[in-house]
Amino acid sequence: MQELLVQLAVFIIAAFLGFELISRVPNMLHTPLMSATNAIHGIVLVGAIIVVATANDAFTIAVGFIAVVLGAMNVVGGFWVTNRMLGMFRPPKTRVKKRKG
Amino acid sequence: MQELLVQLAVFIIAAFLGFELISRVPNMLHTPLMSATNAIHGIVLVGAIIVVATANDAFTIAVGFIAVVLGAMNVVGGFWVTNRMLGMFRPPKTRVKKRKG
Amino acid sequence: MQVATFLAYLVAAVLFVVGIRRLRKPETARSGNTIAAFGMLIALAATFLVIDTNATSVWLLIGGGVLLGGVVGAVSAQRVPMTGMPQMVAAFNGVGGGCIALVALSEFYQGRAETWVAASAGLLTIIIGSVSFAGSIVAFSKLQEIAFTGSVAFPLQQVVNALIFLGVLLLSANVFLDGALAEAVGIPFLSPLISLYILLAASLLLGVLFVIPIGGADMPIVISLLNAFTGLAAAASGFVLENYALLIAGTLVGASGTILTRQMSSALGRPLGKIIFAGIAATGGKQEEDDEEREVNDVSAEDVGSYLKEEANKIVIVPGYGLAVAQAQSPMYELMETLESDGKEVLFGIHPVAGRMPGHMNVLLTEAGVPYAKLYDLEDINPEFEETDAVIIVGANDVVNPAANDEEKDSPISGMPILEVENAKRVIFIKRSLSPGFAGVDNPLFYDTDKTMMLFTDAKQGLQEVTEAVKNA
Amino acid sequence: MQVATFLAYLVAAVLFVVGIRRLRKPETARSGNTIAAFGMLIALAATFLVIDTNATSVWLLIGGGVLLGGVVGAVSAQRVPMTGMPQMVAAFNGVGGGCIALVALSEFYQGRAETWVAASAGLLTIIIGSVSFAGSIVAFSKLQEIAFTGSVAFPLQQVVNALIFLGVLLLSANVFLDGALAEAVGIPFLSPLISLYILLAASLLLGVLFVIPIGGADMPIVISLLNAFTGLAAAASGFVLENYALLIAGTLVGASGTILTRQMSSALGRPLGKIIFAGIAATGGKQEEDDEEREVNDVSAEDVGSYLKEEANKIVIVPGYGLAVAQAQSPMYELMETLESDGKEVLFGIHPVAGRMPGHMNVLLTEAGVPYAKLYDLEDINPEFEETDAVIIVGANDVVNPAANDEEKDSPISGMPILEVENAKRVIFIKRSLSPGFAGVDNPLFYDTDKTMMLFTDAKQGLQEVTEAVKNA
Ligand SMILES: NC(=O)c1ccc[n+]([C@@H]2O[C@H](COP(=O)([O-])OP(=O)(O)OC[C@H]3O[C@@H](n4cnc5c(N)ncnc54)[C@H](OP(=O)(O)O)[C@@H]3O)[C@@H](O)[C@H]2O)c1
Ligand SMILES: NC(=O)c1ccc[n+]([C@@H]2O[C@H](COP(=O)([O-])OP(=O)(O)OC[C@H]3O[C@@H](n4cnc5c(N)ncnc54)[C@H](OP(=O)(O)O)[C@@H]3O)[C@@H](O)[C@H]2O)c1
Repeated sequence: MQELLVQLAVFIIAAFLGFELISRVPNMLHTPLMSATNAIHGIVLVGAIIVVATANDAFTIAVGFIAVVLGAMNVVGGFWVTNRMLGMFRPPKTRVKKRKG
Repeated sequence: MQELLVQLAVFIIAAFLGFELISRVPNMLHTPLMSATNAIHGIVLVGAIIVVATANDAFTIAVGFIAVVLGAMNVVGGFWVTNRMLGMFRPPKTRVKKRKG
Repeated sequence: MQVATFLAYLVAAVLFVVGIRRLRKPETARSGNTIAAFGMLIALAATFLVIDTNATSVWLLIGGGVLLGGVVGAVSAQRVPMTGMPQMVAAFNGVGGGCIALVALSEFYQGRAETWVAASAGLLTIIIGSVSFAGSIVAFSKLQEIAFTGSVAFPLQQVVNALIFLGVLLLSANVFLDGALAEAVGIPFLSPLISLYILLAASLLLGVLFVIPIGGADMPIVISLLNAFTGLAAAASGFVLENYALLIAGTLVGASGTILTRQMSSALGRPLGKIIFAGIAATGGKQEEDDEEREVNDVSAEDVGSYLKEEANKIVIVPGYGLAVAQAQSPMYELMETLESDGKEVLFGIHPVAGRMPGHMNVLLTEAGVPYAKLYDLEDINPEFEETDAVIIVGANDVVNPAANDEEKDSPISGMPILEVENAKRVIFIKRSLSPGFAGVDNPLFYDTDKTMMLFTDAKQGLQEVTEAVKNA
Repeated sequence: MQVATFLAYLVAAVLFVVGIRRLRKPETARSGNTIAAFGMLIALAATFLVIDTNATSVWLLIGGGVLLGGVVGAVSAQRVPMTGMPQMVAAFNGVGGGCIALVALSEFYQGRAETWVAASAGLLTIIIGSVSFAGSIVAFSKLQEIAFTGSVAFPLQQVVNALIFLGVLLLSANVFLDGALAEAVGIPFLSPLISLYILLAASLLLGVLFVIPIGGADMPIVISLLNAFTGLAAAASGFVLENYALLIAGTLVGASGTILTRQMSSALGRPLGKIIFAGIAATGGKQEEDDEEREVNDVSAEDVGSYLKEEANKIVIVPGYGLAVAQAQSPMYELMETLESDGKEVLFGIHPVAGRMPGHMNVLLTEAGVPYAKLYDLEDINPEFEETDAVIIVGANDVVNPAANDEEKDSPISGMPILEVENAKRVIFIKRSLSPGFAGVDNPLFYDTDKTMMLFTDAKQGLQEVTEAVKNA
């Protein structure tokens, strides 16, 4: 019970943190940001690996294996594609404010 | 051990949350904000109450009692004074942008 | 060992947070992504540490699976063209949702979801994960134009959705009550496990039905929402597996994804509720086409060149999706240089949703070498049009379409703020035909023969010709 | 019961977060404070639920203590004048630090700090709590001008501090090792408990020595820093007591307090490192006073009135601490009205640290009815001075003192951005004498007889007279 309560506490604080983290991101970063957070939830791969490692029957092994493949795609592809996108945003040489006067 | 690790996790996430929460507060709110967070750490009163409630000897009772008094001052005075300060910030009737053109 | 793993997970979570923080600014975004990826590596390494098995077969399976998925992911990510990014993200999100649904399924199969917490969190994981999987695949198909393009509607759609949702609830209750519900109503063959399979199928169907009525223009928002869903599913499975890495990372993605979705939908001027619950009420435009030929002011590159040279001083260039298709960013840069060497003032007006992904135009133009300082946002450029002599619109339509302001007609772009090019003295379109853009809404500006010049050609060729014409005029 | 308490603590933590969020905007700030206070109420109520005692004496003690402390806190909070707010906050912060140090002490006394985690967190709590307590009391005394005013320095200060800090470390180690350290070096009477008492005293001394060299102008920053310290101590005691309310709330305050401190110090233009490690190198100004009489342009209210009436069109009013002392906000409002009815343009230039607390001037002026739109920030007003005919400076000095820009002299206000009133055509001071302000730095503008008019009088009276003079001129 105590364990569950603590998990709940972690969940709530982390949710607030998530909300706060994304405050007013510039428009042009929406896609990379979506893509990067998408890669982060690829952490589910951890769960899939544990399933395979602790599986005792063929069905679970099969399901787990598919899950591992899918999870790995999510992680690797997600970070990779984000990196490619962000490579397009070359650092501006002189970041002068747009308005002249 | 597990308990401690989880506490550490909570501590770290909460610290990030705290950092994120105060991002670019307008100058004029610095004092009330300081005062309100000051009142919030008055939560130590909870600790002081538990000390008195579980004390077995005179010394602890005395120390705990002083702690309760100090903690209560922190909580009540803190929120009270913040409220008074913020009462001064009357909501602007028309919050037009300062610049005329 | 357990302690080391926990600490590693915590470090990973911190790196995720730091990474997301850095993703908020263009200057630091790329390093943010790298930091988050590094966190992931740590989390995975720590997981290998706790695997308590000596069976090589298990290691082979895991290693093989990771390798297979990783290679497929990396290759697709490397190959996809820039314009295909949104559907790529949709696909990766979908597989993540599928992964987490399968993990939860196997927990039930192995009888591990014993407590009520584990059971309810597990059911939630299966439902959300499947919806996210199926929805993402549909979104992918739409954007890739494989299937379901446009807004697919059928009669009684809402009723069907509601019924399926009810079914999902009942099946969940049955699983939760260990089959007691099915027995009570006299269908004992509906064992918990069979219920689970049906639940999975029903959730997938729900995901499909959720996304098909939504038009392609709203897909980026839907993908972002499904991304938040997958994060939430990961968090729920963190409860089941008592795994803090999943719990924290999933929650972060779920929460930040929710906010991001809201921000995106407000940037595109499309309230989330409208997107989800209405779809787009059958895209008009395309079909409505009144066959009557309407007159346009069809001009040559020379006409454009001499107008620019002789009568225009302040020129605004508005790029759109066609620029990306024609890969015409370098010719555009040259036109800018030529005009500037003639002493003209040249600005770029960048609409937030020009192109097919947020930031699309910024990416292309900075790639071509246009300085940041010349790229003006919607709010910054609109006041400038009043004093502009010529607006050159290259391969764009929706973002300058005044039909968005027409309150009487309900079109897919109604209410979207647009670049108000009609305030300029002259409007020059460079595109191949009169066909409308992504949203399929005809543009009344095409037919304003006094103000508008239409240069019908490919963007790259057109820009090159105009540059020549300016030089020679 | 335990579950209910935990959930209540969680709700309290959420309310704290929501409260702090709302404190970021003036419109919602007050409700944010109320929400946080409500959270505290819930946390306290939940604590009463877990108290496992029937002894009325315990209940009486707790109730009596809370009542006593609460009444003292409320009465002081209600009575303190607006100008005394900073020291009030310092006092409340101090008592909080003292409370938490005593709690940790009693944990040791009762032998509860058994594990190494509890012991180290407990020691940290005692040290930080005591430093915060003593430091806050010193800050209070400085601001209230009871003692330690100005920057108190003595020889070898840094060395003494370092030695005490070393002592604190050694004592902590001795407690941690259960007295083994003292035995090893042959002073066995230094039992863990006695070490603790000495530790407490040494930490208090450290707190005093930390704050006394710092000048009064930097006190708000120091108070904010000590506030963050107390939060951190609360978090540490959360580890000892395994109490998530203390842990979360303390961490939130510790972290947000740290950021707030940095923001305040950058707003005041004073790097944190400089404040802490240098104190202010003996405030010059006051002593340097060269007795030589320097000439000033001493004027009457009538002179000011006729200048304003006849030669000034654009007028900027700069209020300072003296306005608050004289309670002259209403006369100031009337002067504004009078000038505006004559067709003049009147603006207010508000320096971020004018007065004695952030937002001091905004509070006073909006109280008097001056519309928000007329209050200009530092950055917004500075470009306006070029075209300003007259700046009326009411009871301010530091915030308009060009000595801040003098790079050769190191004064307490060096580097602070100021209101550049010297760019205006005329500068009119309304103050009682030539005495400098808070920082004690003389103002060269006083002696610029061409540009400056000095109206030596109380702010309230002066403003009233000037208003009359404008009406009659
Ligand atoms: N940015 C995002 O995040 C995002 C994501 C998804 C959807 N969208 C949607 O995409 C649309 C973007 O608007 P937009 O104005 O940039 O584009 P658009 O309205 O889709 O118009 C693109 C135009 O480019 C022309 N074109 C295509 N290939 C060309 C070529 N090779 N040379 C010259 N012209 C060419 C087409 O006309 P011709 O065929 O006559 O040449 C078409 O009218 C909006 O509706 C937006 O909601 C945006
Ligand atoms: N805002 C904050 O958060 C804060 C907090 C702590 C410290 N501070 C410091 O406080 C200072 C604020 O600068 P400031 O320019 O507002 O004030 P100041 O530099 O302290 O000057 C106040 C002036 O008001 C005059 N005065 C006092 N009573 C008066 C009365 N009844 N009528 C007319 N004049 C009167 C005094 O001169 P006479 O005696 O000649 O009349 C004095 O020169 C800065 O140094 C700042 O760093 C600010």
